[in-house]
Amino acid sequence: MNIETQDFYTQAILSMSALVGLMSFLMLGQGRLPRLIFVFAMQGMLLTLTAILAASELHSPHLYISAFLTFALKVVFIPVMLQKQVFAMNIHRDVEALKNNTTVMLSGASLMIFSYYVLQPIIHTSSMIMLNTLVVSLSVVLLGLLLMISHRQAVAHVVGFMSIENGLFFAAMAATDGMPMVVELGVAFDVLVAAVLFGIFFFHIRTSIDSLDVDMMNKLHEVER
Amino acid sequence: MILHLAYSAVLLSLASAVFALLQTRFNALVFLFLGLSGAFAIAAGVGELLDQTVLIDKIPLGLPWQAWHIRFDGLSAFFLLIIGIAVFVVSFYAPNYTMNEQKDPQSFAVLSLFTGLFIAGMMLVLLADDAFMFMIAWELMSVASYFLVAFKHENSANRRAAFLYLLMAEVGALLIILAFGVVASFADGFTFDALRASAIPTIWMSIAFGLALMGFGMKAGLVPIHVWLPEAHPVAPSHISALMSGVMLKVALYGLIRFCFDLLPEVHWQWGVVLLIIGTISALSGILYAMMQQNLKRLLAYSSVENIGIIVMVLGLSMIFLANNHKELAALGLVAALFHAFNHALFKNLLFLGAGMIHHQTHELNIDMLGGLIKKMPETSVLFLIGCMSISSLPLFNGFVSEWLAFQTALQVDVLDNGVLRSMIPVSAAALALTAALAAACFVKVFGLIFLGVPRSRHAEKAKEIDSFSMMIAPVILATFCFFFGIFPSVILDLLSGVTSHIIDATLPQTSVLTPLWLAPVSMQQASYSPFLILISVLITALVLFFFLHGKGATKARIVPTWDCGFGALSPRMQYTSNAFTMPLRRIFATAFLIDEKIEKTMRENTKLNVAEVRYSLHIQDHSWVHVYQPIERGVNRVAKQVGRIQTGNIRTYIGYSLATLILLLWVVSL
Amino acid sequence: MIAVYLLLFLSVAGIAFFALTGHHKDIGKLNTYINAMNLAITVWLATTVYQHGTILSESKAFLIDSFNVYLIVLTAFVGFTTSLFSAPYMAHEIELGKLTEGRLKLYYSMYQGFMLAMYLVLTTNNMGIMWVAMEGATLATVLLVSLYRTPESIEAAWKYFILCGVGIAQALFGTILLYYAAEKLGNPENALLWSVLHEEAAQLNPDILKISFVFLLIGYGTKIGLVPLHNWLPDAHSEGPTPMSAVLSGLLLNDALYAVVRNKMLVDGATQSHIAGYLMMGFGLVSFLVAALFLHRQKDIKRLFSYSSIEHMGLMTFAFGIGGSLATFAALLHMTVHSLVKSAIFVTVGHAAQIAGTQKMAQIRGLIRTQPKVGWGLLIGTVAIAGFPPFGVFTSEFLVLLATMREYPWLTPLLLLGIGIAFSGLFRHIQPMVYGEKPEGQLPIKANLIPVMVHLGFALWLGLAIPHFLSDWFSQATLLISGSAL
Amino acid sequence: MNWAIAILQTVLFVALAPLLAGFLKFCKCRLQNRRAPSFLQPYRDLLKLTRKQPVISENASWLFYVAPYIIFTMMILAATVIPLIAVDMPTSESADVIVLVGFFAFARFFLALAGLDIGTAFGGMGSSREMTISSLAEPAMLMAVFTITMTASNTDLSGAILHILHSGSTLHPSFVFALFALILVAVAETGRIPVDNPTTHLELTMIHEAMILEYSGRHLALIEWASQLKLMLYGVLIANLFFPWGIAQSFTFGALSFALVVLVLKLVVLSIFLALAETAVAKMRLFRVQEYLGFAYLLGLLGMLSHIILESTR
Repeated sequence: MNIETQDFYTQAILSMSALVGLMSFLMLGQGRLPRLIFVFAMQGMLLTLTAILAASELHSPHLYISAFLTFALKVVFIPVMLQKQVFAMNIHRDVEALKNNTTVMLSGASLMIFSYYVLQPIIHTSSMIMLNTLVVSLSVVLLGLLLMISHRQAVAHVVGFMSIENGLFFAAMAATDGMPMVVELGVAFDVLVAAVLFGIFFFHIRTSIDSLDVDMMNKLHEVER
Repeated sequence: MILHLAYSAVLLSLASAVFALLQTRFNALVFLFLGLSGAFAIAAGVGELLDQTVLIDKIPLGLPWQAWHIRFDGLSAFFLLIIGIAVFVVSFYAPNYTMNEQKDPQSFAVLSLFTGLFIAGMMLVLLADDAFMFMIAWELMSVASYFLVAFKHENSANRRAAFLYLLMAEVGALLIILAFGVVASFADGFTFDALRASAIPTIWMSIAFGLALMGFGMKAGLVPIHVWLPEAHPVAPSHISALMSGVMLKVALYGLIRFCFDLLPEVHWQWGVVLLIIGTISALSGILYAMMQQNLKRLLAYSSVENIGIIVMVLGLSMIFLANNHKELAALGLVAALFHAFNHALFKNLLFLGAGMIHHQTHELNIDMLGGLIKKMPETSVLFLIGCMSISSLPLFNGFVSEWLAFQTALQVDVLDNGVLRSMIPVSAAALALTAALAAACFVKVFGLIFLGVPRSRHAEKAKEIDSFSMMIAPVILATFCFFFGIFPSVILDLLSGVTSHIIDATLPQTSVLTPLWLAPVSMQQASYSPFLILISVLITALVLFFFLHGKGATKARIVPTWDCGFGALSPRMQYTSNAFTMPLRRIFATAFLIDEKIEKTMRENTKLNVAEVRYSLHIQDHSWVHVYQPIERGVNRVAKQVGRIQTGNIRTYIGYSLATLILLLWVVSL
Repeated sequence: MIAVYLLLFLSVAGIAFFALTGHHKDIGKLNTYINAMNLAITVWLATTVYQHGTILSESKAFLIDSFNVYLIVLTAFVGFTTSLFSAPYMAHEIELGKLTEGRLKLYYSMYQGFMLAMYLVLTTNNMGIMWVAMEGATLATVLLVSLYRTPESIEAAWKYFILCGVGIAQALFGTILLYYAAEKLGNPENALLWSVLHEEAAQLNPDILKISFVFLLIGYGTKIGLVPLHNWLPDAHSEGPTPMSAVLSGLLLNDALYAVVRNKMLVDGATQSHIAGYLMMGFGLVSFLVAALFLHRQKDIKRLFSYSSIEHMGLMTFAFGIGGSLATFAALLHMTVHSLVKSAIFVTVGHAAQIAGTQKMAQIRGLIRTQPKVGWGLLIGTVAIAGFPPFGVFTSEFLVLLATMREYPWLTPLLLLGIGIAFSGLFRHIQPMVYGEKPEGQLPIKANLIPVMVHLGFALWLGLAIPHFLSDWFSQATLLISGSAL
Repeated sequence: MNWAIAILQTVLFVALAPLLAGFLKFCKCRLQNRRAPSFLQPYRDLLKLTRKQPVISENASWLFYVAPYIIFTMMILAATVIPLIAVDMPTSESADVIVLVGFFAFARFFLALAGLDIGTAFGGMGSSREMTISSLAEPAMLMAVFTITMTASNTDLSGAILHILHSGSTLHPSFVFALFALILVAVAETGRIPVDNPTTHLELTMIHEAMILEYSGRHLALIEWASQLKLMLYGVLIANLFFPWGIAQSFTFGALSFALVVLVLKLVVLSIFLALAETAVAKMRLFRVQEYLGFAYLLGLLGMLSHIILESTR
């Protein structure tokens, strides 16, 4: 079966997932922090929309709540906070020179293929075409990791971390239209605290090594230098 | 009843440990407990050896589903007897020897605490009847003795020795565990009964034997894994060195015997050959290295390596005979080995205690700094002389009897079918002869340079005889034993014949004679030895001689200064030193050592002809140290350095690891 | 059941109280009291479980069975003894001027926060909540790691935060997959309840569970400190305040392992294969060996012992991976003795570092001469952790070896190699620190060594004879986990 | 009766020892075209020494005094073990060949200690060299002797001799090796040329003499006598072990006297051989002795192997 045979809702979800994946790729290639954060906010927005869509379709009220949480956290709170930090620390202008960007992109693409290969058995467990979005969510997670590997800015790491959360959230929604409420709340709470802590840490790191370049933080190691 | 004696021996040693920990003022009680523990151990050992019933018991300790199994049979009893004697005499010796430690209550507490634990551990090893308890007791022994070795830890050399010792103990213990594990994996459970009943294939059996040999051999100090021994034994206080060298090594042998002869369902002659070869090598190189030492206690430690080698050699013989179904001869070999173990315990303790006395009086253990003590410390010198004579296996002393038995065992080789064995065993017998002769040379050096001649240092000059009776009584007891069992070996041999029946259910040949007067291990026709008759004839001859030469008309000797060939005063430095004495043998057996010998001449500047001064330096190193130990150490460090590279300190790398691992595992499960 | 609520409530109260009320001098005592009460509660809980068996709360939110109950007690116990130690320790730090009052407040409230997270991880029946609590533990401790605000400590905290965050995120993905697999069996609300999952494990789709287990293993494995995901662990242990290192080593790692094992039980039930076991064995063995080698290259005393923690966690993971009653029993025992001994060691290490005024092993010398209790404590503790009898570590290692010998004989040499290397790595560093003459002007400090003695005493007891009730627990837990009795 | 014979034999041994030494000296002198002292010269020397007043260094300890007695006693004990003119002595039961080696070791032990006692350089040198050589000689000797005893499966000397007697005139190839090995060892152990030279006092070469340098008077007499006895012991050992024919197996006067005559003849032949050798060969350097004794050991080994390979029944 293919997408033509599906109803609008499914098509919408699928395209949403495609967009979410795209956002991850955009972040991967993004050297300027403000833009990076913006793209991240976009991804959060897409997630919110998806949540609302699903909620209206499946008439499951608690998805509204999680949609709201997502919006509050991932679209408003975190991006705004990060932007503030970036401007406060006055690093919004410097561009991170991403070495061998193309390789990163290619490996990102291959990660997507890989996640498809891995999730094959799961997808075959049901006829639900919606399940293919699971692949996207996993690749969003992996791309988030890749983002952290390829970027040296602490802020970029936070964005990567949060985009991994996005991926998870999307997975939860795509595969199981939302985890139990209590878990959702717990996760949201953790994310919130994490965000706050990140804010504190930027300050500490800044004061200790007056830079946010994580490569500068390599005092603790086991290699003979 | 007997078992309770053994228990109380263990408990008493523990009691002395605990009592020491309390740090009361009555230190004497600590030693009293030790002495009692030794006495009970002797009682238990003799009692069990006399009525040959295997005693079994369980102690509700250890694992929930398996209590500690206890088994007390002839073999354990015999070794318990050895421990008992040693502990008993040490309890007399220690109070005065540890006077200085007793001034500082804490260090004394440490010393006595671990001494007690050490002894308890050794005794428990003998009582253990399941692998788990055995290992616990074994490690208790090792760790406690480690703390004793590290007792004088201000000296960095001692720390190094202690570390090396503990490392070897650990590695050995792991190998032993593995050996047990191999057998246990073919049996249900790891009690010794289960192990005995295990249906283990031959190849695995051989592996288990190899592991056990390495594990126990590491403790017993077989070459080439002996290096820790001469480092560790000397640095402990002398009575502890006596216990370690005289007794702990025996416990290791006990483990070897128990494992190979008792636990393993059958033995193979190839194993015997391995034991024979390793034993021979250990015996020879042990005594050769001993000969080259200047530190008395190091020398004694190396000579322990030699004696252990001899014992293992004879065990190998016994194993060969056993594998060829000559059980009586196997029993003969076992008896010889056990008896030598017993004797070694006696005279090695005696010598270590003597060394302790010398150190106590002169604060000197370097042979080249002593000399002339026979006049300063007459009693000590007699006792030490007896020790030297026994260890260099001279007739009329116990050392000789066991070596004689060893030779007798070796000479039974004609009964074997395998030509290789029949030609190899006599060669090893000759090697044994060489060892004995070298031992004699070595201890001539020891006694001659320490007690005879002229004092070589102020310490030796000022030395006085030990004034404490209790400190003197310990070596006296041992010396008496050395002589007594040299004259009446049958006392012990009778007891031993029962032991063998438990282990390999065979006793000495029917035709053998073991009377106080006669000793004929195989038959009166084959070989016989009557130390008592010899003693009688010695006395008679001596009397006759004395009568003739010191009868009336014998002139009194004239005492004069030593004739110096008219060159002027002789000085002590003209005497032969340790290195000088051993020089010929060092040159003959040069390949056995790593010799670094330097002679630096400084000429007078004006002419190149006449020498201003000559410097001689000699440094002898152990082969296995350079070729076995150091490479391993280097290897570990190198690998560690390589592995260290994975932790770069860069967080992005770490995330990379995480991603890589994830991908890898996902790929693995998707296969 | 009330016990559980009480437990959690007390911790929450502790957090709030310490966070809100201003600083007062016996704040340390207060912390100790709370932990003491918690300990009492957990003992009560334990006895009830011991008498009536598994407890499942009405809401099915909490599950106390033989597996986690003794871990709960252990957690409370270590938490309590460590708080005993931390009171004078932190006071001393304040005197040294390393800390401010405010940070001390933070420290104590976060201490409680951490304990809360631990209790939650152990008691909850919901895999999702378990994840939340695990993440919460990270969040609670991350600020403690950077408590001293030195560049190193901040770096360590950052690495800890990011790596554990990333790892735990993967664990969440695994949980989601698990949920998905379970949800297909109907009633989505209960689909994450372990009790339910465990009953219906057989119907769960094996392929999904396999994949989810990979994510869970990597996620929680990061917290266990399995090589190569371990990199945060030595940094965090060495830079945070010592009591924190003690509880991290003694509790956090255990609970992460607990989570993995819980999931393994599900996967085994579903797949009816040993795949999860193999993964754990592989991870465990690698961590064991690599960590043992790392020991040789350490210069910082707390790093040294954190690597030794990695090594032991590796051994436990390996043992759980083997499965089978003997190995599982050994692993449970090892969990207990390791956290007892290791936390004791960290206590002495803390004192040693305070005596010498540094954590650099090269400058810590002559402890026995300076302060015998500390010196001997460190030495004996090391002897115990190195696996010498009659301490309990030996017992468990012995059993692991036997089990390995039975199941996978060719792996035993590797294990022995690891043990030997680890031992030498530890002792080559410890000996010079405890032995030798004391350096000039090195003075003894005010130290509370009762925790050390108690812990080592228990370890000794467990080595000589495992008390009956404990062995019952262990055997029940073994039955639960491995499905076969001893 | 037996005991009487045994004691008589021992006394005979002790009595004849100086005579053998004297005869040996006689032969050597004749071979070297010198006028020989009478056979009895050694007796006179011993007598003179016993009469003289001993002069002893002030450094000497009690060990120095007792050593000569011990040494001499041990040699006498050795004499009781080795069958001289008759086998089946009760005394020879009490000790076998290994014990015999033990007696020699015992004597040597105290001789070496006595050498070290005064604390002069020569004494130490002598003891060091003596112990070195003996420790190399002992295994060689045991190898040689074991060859015989294994053939006889009996380490009692008289038993071994009897076995050889009863086995008639079978030619044992192994014995040839053993014989030569034993001769070489005997030469080394009794301190004859080429290993040691009993007549020299040149410090670079002397071994045995260096140890007894400080002795005088009756002590010296005992030691000298002991070494003569040792020579005799080895001679008799070789003679009776390899050529036992003629030795008395029954304690009749005829048998015994015949045995005595035969023995004297054997010894005469042996000592002539020895004298010849000593005249023909020059003393070797100390560090060539190991090769010499190594060769002896090799011979012993070959004897053993040829016994096992060629002569055993299997």
